[in-house]
Amino acid sequence: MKQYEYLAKQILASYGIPIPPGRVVDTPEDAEAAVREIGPAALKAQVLVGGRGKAGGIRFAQNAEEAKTLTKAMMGMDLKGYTVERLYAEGKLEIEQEIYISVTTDGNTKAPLIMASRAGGVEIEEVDDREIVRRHIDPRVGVEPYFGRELAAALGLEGTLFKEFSDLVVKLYRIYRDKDAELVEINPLAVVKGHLVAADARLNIDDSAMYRHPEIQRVDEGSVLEKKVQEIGLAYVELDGDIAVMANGAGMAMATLDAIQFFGGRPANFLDAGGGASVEPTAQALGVLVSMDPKVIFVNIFGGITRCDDVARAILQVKEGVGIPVPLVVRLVGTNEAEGVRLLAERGIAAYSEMAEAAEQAVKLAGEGR
Amino acid sequence: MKQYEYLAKQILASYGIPIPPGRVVDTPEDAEAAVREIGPAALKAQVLVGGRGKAGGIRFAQNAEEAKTLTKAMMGMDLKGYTVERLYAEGKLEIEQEIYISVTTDGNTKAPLIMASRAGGVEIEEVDDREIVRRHIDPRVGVEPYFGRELAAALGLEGTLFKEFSDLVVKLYRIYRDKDAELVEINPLAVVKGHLVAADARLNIDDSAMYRHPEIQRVDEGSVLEKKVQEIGLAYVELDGDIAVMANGAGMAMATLDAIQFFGGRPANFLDAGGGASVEPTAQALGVLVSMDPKVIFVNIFGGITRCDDVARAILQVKEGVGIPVPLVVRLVGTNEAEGVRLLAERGIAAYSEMAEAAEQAVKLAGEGR
Amino acid sequence: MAILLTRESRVIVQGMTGNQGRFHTGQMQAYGTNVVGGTSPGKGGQRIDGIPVFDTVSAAVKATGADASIVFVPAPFAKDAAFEAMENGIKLLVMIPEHIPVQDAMAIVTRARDLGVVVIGPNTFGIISPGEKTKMGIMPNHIYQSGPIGVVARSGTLSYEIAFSLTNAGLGQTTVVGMGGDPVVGQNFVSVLEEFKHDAATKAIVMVGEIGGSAEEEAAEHIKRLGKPVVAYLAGRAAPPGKRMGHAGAIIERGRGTLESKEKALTAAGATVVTMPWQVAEAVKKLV
Amino acid sequence: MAILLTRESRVIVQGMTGNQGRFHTGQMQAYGTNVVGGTSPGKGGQRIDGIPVFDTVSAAVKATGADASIVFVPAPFAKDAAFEAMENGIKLLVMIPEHIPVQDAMAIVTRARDLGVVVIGPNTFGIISPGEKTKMGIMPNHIYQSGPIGVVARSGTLSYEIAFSLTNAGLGQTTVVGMGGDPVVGQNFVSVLEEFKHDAATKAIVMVGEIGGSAEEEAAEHIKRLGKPVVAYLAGRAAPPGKRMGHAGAIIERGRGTLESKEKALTAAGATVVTMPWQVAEAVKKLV
Repeated sequence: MKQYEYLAKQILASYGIPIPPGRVVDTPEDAEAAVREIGPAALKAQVLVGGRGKAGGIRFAQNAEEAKTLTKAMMGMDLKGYTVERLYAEGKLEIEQEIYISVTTDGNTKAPLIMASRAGGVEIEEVDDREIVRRHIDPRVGVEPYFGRELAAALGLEGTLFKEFSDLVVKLYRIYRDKDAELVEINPLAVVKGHLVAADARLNIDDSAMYRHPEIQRVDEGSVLEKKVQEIGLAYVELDGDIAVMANGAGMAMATLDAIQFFGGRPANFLDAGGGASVEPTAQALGVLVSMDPKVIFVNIFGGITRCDDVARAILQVKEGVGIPVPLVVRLVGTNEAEGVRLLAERGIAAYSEMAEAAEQAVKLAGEGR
Repeated sequence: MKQYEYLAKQILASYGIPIPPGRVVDTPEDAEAAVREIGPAALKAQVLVGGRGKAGGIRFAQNAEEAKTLTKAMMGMDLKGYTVERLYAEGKLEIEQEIYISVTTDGNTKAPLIMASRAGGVEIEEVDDREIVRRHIDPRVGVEPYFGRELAAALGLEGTLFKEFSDLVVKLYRIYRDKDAELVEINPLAVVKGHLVAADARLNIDDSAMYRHPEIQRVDEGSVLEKKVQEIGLAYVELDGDIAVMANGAGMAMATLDAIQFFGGRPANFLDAGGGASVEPTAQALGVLVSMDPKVIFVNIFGGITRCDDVARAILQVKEGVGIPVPLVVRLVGTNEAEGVRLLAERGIAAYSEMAEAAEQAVKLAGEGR
Repeated sequence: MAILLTRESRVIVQGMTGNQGRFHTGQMQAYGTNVVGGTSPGKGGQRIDGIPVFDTVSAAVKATGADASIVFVPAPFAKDAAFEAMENGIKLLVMIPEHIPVQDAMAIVTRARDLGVVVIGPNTFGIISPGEKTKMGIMPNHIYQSGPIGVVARSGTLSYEIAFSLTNAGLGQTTVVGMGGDPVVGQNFVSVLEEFKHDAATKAIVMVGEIGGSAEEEAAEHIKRLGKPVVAYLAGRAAPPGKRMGHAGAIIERGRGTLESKEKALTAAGATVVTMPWQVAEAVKKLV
Repeated sequence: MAILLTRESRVIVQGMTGNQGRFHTGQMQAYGTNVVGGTSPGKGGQRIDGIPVFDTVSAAVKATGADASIVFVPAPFAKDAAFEAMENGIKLLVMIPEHIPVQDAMAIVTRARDLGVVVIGPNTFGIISPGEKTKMGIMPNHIYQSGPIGVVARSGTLSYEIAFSLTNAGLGQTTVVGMGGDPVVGQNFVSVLEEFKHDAATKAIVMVGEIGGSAEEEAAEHIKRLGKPVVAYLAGRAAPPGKRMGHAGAIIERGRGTLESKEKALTAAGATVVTMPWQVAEAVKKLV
């Protein structure tokens, strides 16, 4: 779960990491008052996408009047598909230098990975590999202060910055650990009047660990539809095609998208119905697909824990409830396959057993393909 | 640093361990009000010694009137050398069973040690070894809930108690870790109406770790003199003899006591002047010895980091300041020995070089010995 | 022959009295797994389908000599269960639950490395050795068949799809391993390939990968020295960059993790890379 | 010959620019210790008495090939310093500071065990090998002399007393080890006796113990199979039970840890037990 910048910064500050003075604002009047208080400020759109600055999501107000005008313009604007609903007014910094630092989990080594660079301020993906210092953390040892000093030395920092950076590394890792973070990133970690300040911050919390962090604010992410499906507890991502897709298991769902593309079609979404979803959530998910108004709906199930008869029942429930006004292609094999196929056949739905054939048929019905 | 029972219980409670209702009282009127509120209560002297109950430090008040009377009697009483300054009025418990549990550090295995027994309620030293379950904790792993369940199973607990005890083990270890405890002990861990309650608790915090626990209350321990010397930063323990002793290093100080006893004398105290104490604290410590009004003062120094000339200077400072009105025996060898011996000789103090001779002389001057 | 899990493995089920645990204990027994016991705190002394239930793994191991365990407890209790198993001498640990916090998974996997425990998962369908008629997992029993192919996959249903297509093509399996879909899991392609390398019965290997991470690239390095033919199929061709696809954590980062880089590395290493799941069996047939 | 610390040891000093660090670096050099560098964060690049100072142990080890380190930093920073040394390949670590929290000491010692690092201390005077003319510690240089006696002690000044009495009696030392006075330290009598056992130059061993704990009792078990004569002196005869004597943590508990039980065990194991420190040298003389 991503956190808005201002929430991430509150957490950083609670660990003693310096942040610039700032306030959340959501009306032009708010912004006016805030800038009157903190002086010239950056107005930063609180949306969960990277590269806000380039997309026009960060503007500078020299005075309260300007803050009012700019806020009027920014509130409600579309930023890479996200609507701006609030801004963070933050005291303008005279930045002397920009550093990058982050802690994340490296699945390959199964250890936390800390990355730092003196080429901060841009997305780390755009930084030359040779300018990035990468260090794995032994989870049995964690980060003692010396680790921070080694990192500071590797970056070539000296004096006050050496000391402040070393301390910050310890705190950053503590946040990563304490808060079950997937990513905690400060970029840029700005040098202002010779001292470090977290000018921008990202904090993503491990969704699976949210249950043990009542202190962390739940942040809504994604489109209305995405939120709706996520509420059912299923993984869903919107894409830009016209064939709505449901499959069970993330790998299977990905392979289903691949198969549609393979035959020349364009998937409208990714929907993992889970390894063992029962009738009700499956029907709800299917209802979502119907509401997307696609050209075709393609259900691709290999029953393991998921039982084919349950899937069939979910399909029939939707068909006979809200109705399925577009062509439906069902591929159904595995556990309780016979029963599932029979249930569908009774209501006039023929199920495929081969994934390739089913995918090809879905693409054909969408009027696409080769 | 030992914590008073009521402080220990506050910490236990903050970790979710159930404690009986209770209040600190230091006047008869307080006690009266407390018992009016919580009903029949135990009035427990808040002193830092074990075996309070047998020594009369725990009394039961059936009603408010009785509480007043008892408190009047208990306040100011002497309990194994400690003056009772406050009581803890605690709701009386209908105890069905008494369990013992503690976490401490085992220096031999260099690991935390958890001990538990169903023969609780008495000092663990008095419990038969076969009735004690001992388990070491791997500090790399800590205490996961399963460890608590294994312990509960080893004690033969079942049902609700099995579950409550398992949970409590996890919390107790967390206190031990978080609070840098040397000892955290619940004895008895009472079963009341089928549930566990920490009826009495001991918590000793590692003195060396107090600097990182501003949240833990500093508790004064020991006699006035002991506190005074401890404030200088030296280790001091009062004994019941008449030869005041100062030595450098804990081992050396112990050996000095042994030597005095060997020749038939009785040491008045243990004072470790430290491995490298400078003039000022050494002089202060010596001043304390003078104020004890002993028969003889014996200073036994083997200079390592401690410099013999510093010790000599400290002796002369005290001699020429407050004065040393009792016979003084000095043994001085090691670093800067010549200079130290010379400084003393100039002012008429002859220093010994052999510990045995010096100890024998000290005993002789005290009019003791064989 | 098989890898990691054999007929000798003495299996306990942690969380056996729950719905999932109970159901899959039955399924495992039906398949032939030597399930010697189960655990469920506070329910020790019961029997389920003739299998004794214990309060603790310690008691279960003492009574049954178990050396393998499959965990069905809810995610918040999974770390506890894993440590209980490992600290009590379990050497093969299958972690079924999904939604285990990554920090917990990291702690489990780190400790496992120190103790020499093989962890399968978390968020896995498990491991099955059809030739030995034994499994620890939740995969459907009927889709596998004994034979010379080793299969290692990241995710569940996709591997069922492929295993079943192999079976239908007359290509049975030595062992099918599900590494698990979470960001941090006990195995990687390299560690499983190394096991298959030393299994005489395994003649060819099928790798089922995904976009994201760099496990496939690392596997490629290993394949060069493997000495056995490999067919690789990778899912996620149609996934747009930067989007997370379910719990697979399939996010493409920095060139590493793209399908192109993975396929290029695997092809260069001598593996046969196919584009769609239904092409796997045919490709394997050409190799054995 | 000597144990643990030899002329080959390449020593760095952590916290070299502080008062204590600077003073004892000079003392160690004067004695003959091969001090190859020091650390002091933020002061890298300086030289002290010709010895290069580095910001980190990592840099110091890279530049000097150091394999041993002596730590002089204040107690709150000692754990950090110890881990810095161990994680950077130091294999002999002498921890001088006192007042290190026990939990920190436990973390250090536990990690050391995993990494095969020998930790002396904390709260120790260090280790000195007179025959090799090298020391890591704060003991006075002039009281030792090369010879056939191994000495292992818990506390500092008392060991000086005894080492000096040995020297005065013409009994030189192979190595004198101070285990440290804290409740949790890296060594115990058993581990040091084992080292002396395998040192051909050591003909007899002096053990300087104290009341409290059960280290002496455990040592007694080991002495039975040691094959070398042992003289033991234990301090604390006059200490009343239940009182803590300084940081030695000398508290008598449950029969274990009393002087009587220790002396009984040691005598039964064949050690010569003496009552006063000035009796040690004479007892040793009878044995060699």
